[in-house]
Amino acid sequence: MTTTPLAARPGRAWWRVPPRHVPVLATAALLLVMYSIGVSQYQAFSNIQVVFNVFIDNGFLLVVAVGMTFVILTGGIDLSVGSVVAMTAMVSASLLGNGLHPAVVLVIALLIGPILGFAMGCVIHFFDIQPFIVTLAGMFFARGVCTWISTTSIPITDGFWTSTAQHRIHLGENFVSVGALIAVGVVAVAAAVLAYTRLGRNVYAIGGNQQSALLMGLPVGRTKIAVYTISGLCSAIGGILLSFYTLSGAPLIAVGMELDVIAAVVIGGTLLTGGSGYIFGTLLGVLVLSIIQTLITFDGTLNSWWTKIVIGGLLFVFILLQRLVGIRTK
Amino acid sequence: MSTVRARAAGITGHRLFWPLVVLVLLLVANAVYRPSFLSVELKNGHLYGSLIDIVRLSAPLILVALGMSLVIATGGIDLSVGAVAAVAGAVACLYISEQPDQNSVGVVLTAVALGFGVALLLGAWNGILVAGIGIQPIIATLILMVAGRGLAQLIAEGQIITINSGPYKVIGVGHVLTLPFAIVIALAVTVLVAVLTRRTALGMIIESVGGNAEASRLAGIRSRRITFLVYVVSAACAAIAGFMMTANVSSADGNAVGLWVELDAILAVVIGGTALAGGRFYLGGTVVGALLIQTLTTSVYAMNIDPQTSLLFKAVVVIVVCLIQAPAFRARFRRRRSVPVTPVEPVGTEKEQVPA
Amino acid sequence: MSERHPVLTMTAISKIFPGVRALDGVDLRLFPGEVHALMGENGAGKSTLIKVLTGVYGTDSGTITLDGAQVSFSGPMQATAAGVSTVYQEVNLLPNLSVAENIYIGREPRRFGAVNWREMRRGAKDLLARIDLDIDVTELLGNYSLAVQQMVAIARAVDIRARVLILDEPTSSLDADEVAQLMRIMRQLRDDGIAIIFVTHFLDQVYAIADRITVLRNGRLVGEYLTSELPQIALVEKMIGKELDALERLDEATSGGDRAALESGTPLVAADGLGRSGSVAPFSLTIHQGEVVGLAGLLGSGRTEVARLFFGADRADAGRLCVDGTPVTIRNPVAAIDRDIAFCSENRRTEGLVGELSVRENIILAMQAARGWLRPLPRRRQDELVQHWIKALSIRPADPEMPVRNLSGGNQQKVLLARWLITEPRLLILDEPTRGIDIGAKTEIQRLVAQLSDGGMAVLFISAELEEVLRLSHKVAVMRDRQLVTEITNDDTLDAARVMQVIASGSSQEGSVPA
Amino acid sequence: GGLAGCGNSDTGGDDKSSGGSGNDKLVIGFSQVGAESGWRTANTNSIKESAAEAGYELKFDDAQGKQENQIKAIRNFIQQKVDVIAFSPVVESGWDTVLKEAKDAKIPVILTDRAVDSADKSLYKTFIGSDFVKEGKLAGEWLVKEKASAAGPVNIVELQGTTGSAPANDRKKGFAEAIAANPNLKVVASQSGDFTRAGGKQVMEQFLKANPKIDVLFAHNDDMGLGALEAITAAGKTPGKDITIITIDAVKDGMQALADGKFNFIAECSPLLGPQLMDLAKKVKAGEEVPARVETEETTFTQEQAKAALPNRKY
Ligand SMILES: Nc1ncnc2c1ncn2[C@@H]1O[C@H](COP(=O)(O)OP(=O)(O)OP(=O)(O)O)[C@@H](O)[C@H]1O
Ligand SMILES: Nc1ncnc2c1ncn2[C@@H]1O[C@H](COP(=O)(O)OP(=O)(O)OP(=O)(O)O)[C@@H](O)[C@H]1O
Ligand SMILES: [Mg+2]
Ligand SMILES: [Mg+2]
Repeated sequence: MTTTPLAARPGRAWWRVPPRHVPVLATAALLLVMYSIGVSQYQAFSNIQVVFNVFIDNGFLLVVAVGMTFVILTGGIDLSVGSVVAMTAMVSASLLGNGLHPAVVLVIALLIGPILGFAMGCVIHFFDIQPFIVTLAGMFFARGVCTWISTTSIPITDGFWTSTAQHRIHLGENFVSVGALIAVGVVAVAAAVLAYTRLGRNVYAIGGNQQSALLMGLPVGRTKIAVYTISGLCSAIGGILLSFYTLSGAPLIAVGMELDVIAAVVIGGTLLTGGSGYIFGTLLGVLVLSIIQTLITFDGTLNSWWTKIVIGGLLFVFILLQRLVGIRTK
Repeated sequence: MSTVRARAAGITGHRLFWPLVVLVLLLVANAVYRPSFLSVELKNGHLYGSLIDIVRLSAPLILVALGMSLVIATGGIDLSVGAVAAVAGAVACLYISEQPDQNSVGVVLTAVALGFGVALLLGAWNGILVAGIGIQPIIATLILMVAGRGLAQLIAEGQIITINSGPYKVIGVGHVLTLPFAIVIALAVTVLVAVLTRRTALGMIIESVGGNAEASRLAGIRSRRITFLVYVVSAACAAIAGFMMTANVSSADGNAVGLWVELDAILAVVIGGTALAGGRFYLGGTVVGALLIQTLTTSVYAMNIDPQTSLLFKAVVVIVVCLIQAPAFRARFRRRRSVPVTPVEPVGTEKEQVPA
Repeated sequence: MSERHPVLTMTAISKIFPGVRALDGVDLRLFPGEVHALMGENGAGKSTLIKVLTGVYGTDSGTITLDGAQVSFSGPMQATAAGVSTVYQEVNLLPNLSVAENIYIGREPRRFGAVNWREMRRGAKDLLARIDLDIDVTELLGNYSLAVQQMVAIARAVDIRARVLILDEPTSSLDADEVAQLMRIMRQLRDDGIAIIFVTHFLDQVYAIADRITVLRNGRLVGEYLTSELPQIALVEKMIGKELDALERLDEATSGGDRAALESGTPLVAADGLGRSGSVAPFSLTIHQGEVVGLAGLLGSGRTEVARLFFGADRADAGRLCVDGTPVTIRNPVAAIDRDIAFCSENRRTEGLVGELSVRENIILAMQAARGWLRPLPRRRQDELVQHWIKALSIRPADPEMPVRNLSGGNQQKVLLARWLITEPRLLILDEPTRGIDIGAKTEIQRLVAQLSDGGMAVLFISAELEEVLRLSHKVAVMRDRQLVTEITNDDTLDAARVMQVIASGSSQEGSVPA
Repeated sequence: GGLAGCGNSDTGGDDKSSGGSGNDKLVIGFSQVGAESGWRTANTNSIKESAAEAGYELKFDDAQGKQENQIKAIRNFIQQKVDVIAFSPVVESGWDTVLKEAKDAKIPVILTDRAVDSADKSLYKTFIGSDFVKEGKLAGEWLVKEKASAAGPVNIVELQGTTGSAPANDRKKGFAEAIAANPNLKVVASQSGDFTRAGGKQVMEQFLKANPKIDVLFAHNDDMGLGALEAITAAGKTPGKDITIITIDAVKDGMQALADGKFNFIAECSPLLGPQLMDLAKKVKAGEEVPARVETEETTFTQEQAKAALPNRKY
């Protein structure tokens, strides 16, 4: 006897979009709306370069947000990212200042982030301590390393660094920076890893239900350690991009960045409890934050406090619409 | 003998044992560095000393963390507490600064009521976003975290409002019965929250919502209402903390009041043993966590640790606390203790086996 | 025969949880090509033994050998790799992933190193077709009913080509059809030489398939027996540790009462065209005071949905509900509880219990919610109530302060039941209340339902076990394709075959059943 | 749009201005560090008011203390083709890339408040503002003079600004350089009070307990000094007498304390850059030669001077 009732599932006939994609699509649509508002209000907004600038200016944020997406997808959180970014930039700047070869510096800089991430992942997994507290300690630690290296900002004058930083890749009249391209590359790689590798799928599995994932024989510990390592690596790349971007290492740079990053990930539709979300969403989240900021700069009439209030307000309007669209299609 | 052992196991197994050990160690380290650290004297009828400072300075953090405990227990998080504290403080100070007689108790009471009212509104706003519209708590409260700071600055137009009001100042630096008034307030609010949650069913209901919201709904709990409520309570606690912080220096600085207090508060809650995922919460643990954090800050000043390395010092202490607090960590450094076992009824000795 | 070597032996296994000795020197032997039933009351230690075997828990003492070599798995991952595939008691899958992924995660088909999604979907579809489950494999697993999830879990475990297959209560939420499918597959695997450990509380399933039985009681081994040599009665006695006599005399207790008396007067609750689009078609159903109404239907036929509409767990968008003859709007559970309606949901883990809270807190939760937070139930009263129900339902361990998540599955179910019983509702909706409960406790619960209905309580009873429904209810409503197709009065002539026929045909000529 | 409601009404006017230099109305893009202190707000207000008075259009951006935000803002100013870009750098280093873009777009850049460390001086036209090192130095020099006759060692405690921030670094440096002149002057404790009153008070409380004899307090800004006042009073000492207090900034509350005899000396750091900035912007735009460095007058105040200056103090 076959059970026909199971097949009968009304309400999905013409509307081919799977419900779980709706939040991301809604976010994309809203982003477009915001962009059009900008274009209609300010003429210069329609320059393609404005779009490119978004990537140039937020490349490091994007990369770090990608790493954070991995962590949040497992239901964890990584508060150390901002400090690790700063630490990477500081270490690079000070090593370059000491005359080390840029290639060596690059390797060292790209190693310390993942090592710290790996260590935090191990503590989280083996000692079963909440990620929040472990990564908060990591945040203090990395920031401490920054001020310990120097309390003043260290300029980078190395040839490789400056030429990479100032190299413009022209696309027609407009240009992007190397950093922006790297960021886009990281996004693409990360999206592929999440969608097409076992590691990526295990990340979702752990976020869905860690206990179940364990019982299903998935490598929970390894995956958990891996995501913090990945986040550390992304922060390190972000730190390098930031050092390209500012050509210096400053002890107080990227303070509070972790909140921006978490916000971007969550706005992009990833659930903070884990198990659901996409890299593409994170990209959108970063774009939303930066469009909000661009709108405010273009406006140029808001004073300091109104700036904050308006950022909050725009964020609210955005989240509200996103949520309403989500509910409607449910 | 065995009862002594059992009792010792009971004590070391207690959730608060290890954070308290670290707290004591920090105090001892301070005392070694400077023996007078532990001394408490009576000056002009006021208790005076570093220990008193620590408790007094942690009062605002305790308040904020209490509210945060409840929010976290429901599985949420409130990033806006710092901003709410700033707004409440700014409103109160603004009102006082505009009155001809700043020393009138009536004026101060009105000011506090105003600030408190505004904070409740902000809390309700958070509550509506989370419980009503269903926005993820971290984002919902992030909105107010950003905008609230702006609001606080807007109120003061970017300036620091300086007031000169005796009664208001009492909130921050006054004394009752030789004790700093701030400590008394923190104690009172702690007791109040404890009574409200533990003498009524509220605590269990909050834990139930945090533990499994859907199951709670099906058990007839109005989960949304509870969620809404905790955000309002959190804002209320933040407001009192805001009054304390502004009264402490008789001025409201929209920028500095409660800056990063949300992180400290969350840290205090987590050190206290409450899980960020929601569920069981421990108010006592939260208070210990807050004291620990303030002790850490004060130690940096008292032991004159170079500001350049003070963050590293903090990182080390936080790591130590969380490591030794983790049962899994201690388990690796300890022989397995025999566990008291409830006797099971004996099963008949028949043990049969059949051939393969 | 003695040249056969066990594929798996567990010797003198002990496991101690804080305060509970869950296993005490238990032995288990498993031979290739046999189905080995692991039996015992709720909390006897069956699931724990399985988890010790697969490395979820470490042992306190004892050895495990697999194929003659001593092993000690650090976790399910190693166990799976060594050829031990397990379906744990509570459905342990990932609601946030698609059905196909749930089946293949951890061993996804790959192409050029990348997960091959198309292949995965195709494989999943084929696999599910083998157990007659025709569902959209790209849909999130969480959108399916518990029973479907259980089937998916089985499909996953079965597809992992293992030497040892462990099924911990796989049938507790399945209908007769699905059980039959499962049996068929188990036989097939057994014939392929796979060793199967099978845990269930259904004795007839044990006798239908098991070759050998190991009985546990209170964490200790009672013995190992050949099924053919152990009569049912003896098995039950070994499980509960005492002579049984009361168990079989249940039927007298039920279906008593006078139908005419029941149906006179206004119904306690009446659904009038109640429905929810995309969930259940509008239906009408009346339940009188003291009446037990059974809901019968296949897996996914919409029984749970009907129950949820009565309780306001989902909001109805058509029709109305009358309580005591007056129309009421029940938008949420609070409103339903106000009308003295109680709902014991089928998925105790996600919709029932709050794992972190204690047994006591879980039991008083609904009652406390109804009183409001300001009026806490006095502690003395709590303890009284909780003690009473722990005893009445023999919840073990009888420690009211134990976090409920540490209880065995069956005992958790009893806690959930106790929660609603103490609210003394007028209408009690029971969705699979006996899921995973041992026979002793099951008869106890059935007796209780009969008793309550005699005392005037109305009960809406949903169970995958048709016999149970028939035994208890005065009236059976049959669901099919998310529609309520007919109601049949349960008199002495009604039997399971008859109801199955109605379910299958979907026609309601059975209206002519002698009334 | 969401912005229209909150800003002012002439957002539509952007379109005119984006045509660039053809228009007669000068457009200045200004990126401010933030609004982290009363001093900063006074600075912002001065610039806004002067722009309004001069009839220039000001595109104001608040970077909220982040260098990243400032770089973004400058990029957006370039896109909008403003006539002049001005900004108060959050930190010294790291501006070359974006300033090069501005240069390529032929938009002159003016630094306000503090300098950048670019090797390429052609990246900006001029610098206008205060010199944090000099402020520290002024404070230190006054102290050296004041305590010249001191026989024994003079114990100084220092309240630093936010660790790693430019003013904190520079004021510490300037002060240290100045007091090196007198070996009797010794900094016995130095901690960060984060530029806030609460921070200043909290740190001072511990200083007072840890050091039995404190002769001088040097605070990197008025606010920390004001916070420390309360701690000193609470400890039963008289500020200004038992402990000599030196601060920097000279905001109104600080001047009041100075006039009341609670502070002893303030080195001013004037926030009123607006008029000078507008003047420079106009010159730069017209292609006139401007000095590479325009320093605002750094005054200092003693108690008497404060009494005289206080009545017409606006911020
Ligand atoms: N994690 C745990 N912590 C403490 N006690 C536990 C834990 N898991 C199980 N127990 C206890 O161990 C005993 C055996 O439980 P187990 O789950 O093995 O029973 P079971 O035989 O599977 O019962 P059921 O038929 O109800 O599923 C029970 O008394 C249970 O309360
Ligand atoms: N074919 C299907 N596709 C998607 N979801 C389904 C399907 N069938 C059932 N479900 C989901 O499963 C849940 C329970 O279904 P339903 O009420 O039909 O179960 P039931 O009749 O109680 O049967 P049982 O409990 O025996 O599985 C519902 O939330 C429903 O949305
Ligand atoms: Mg079990
Ligand atoms: Mg069901």
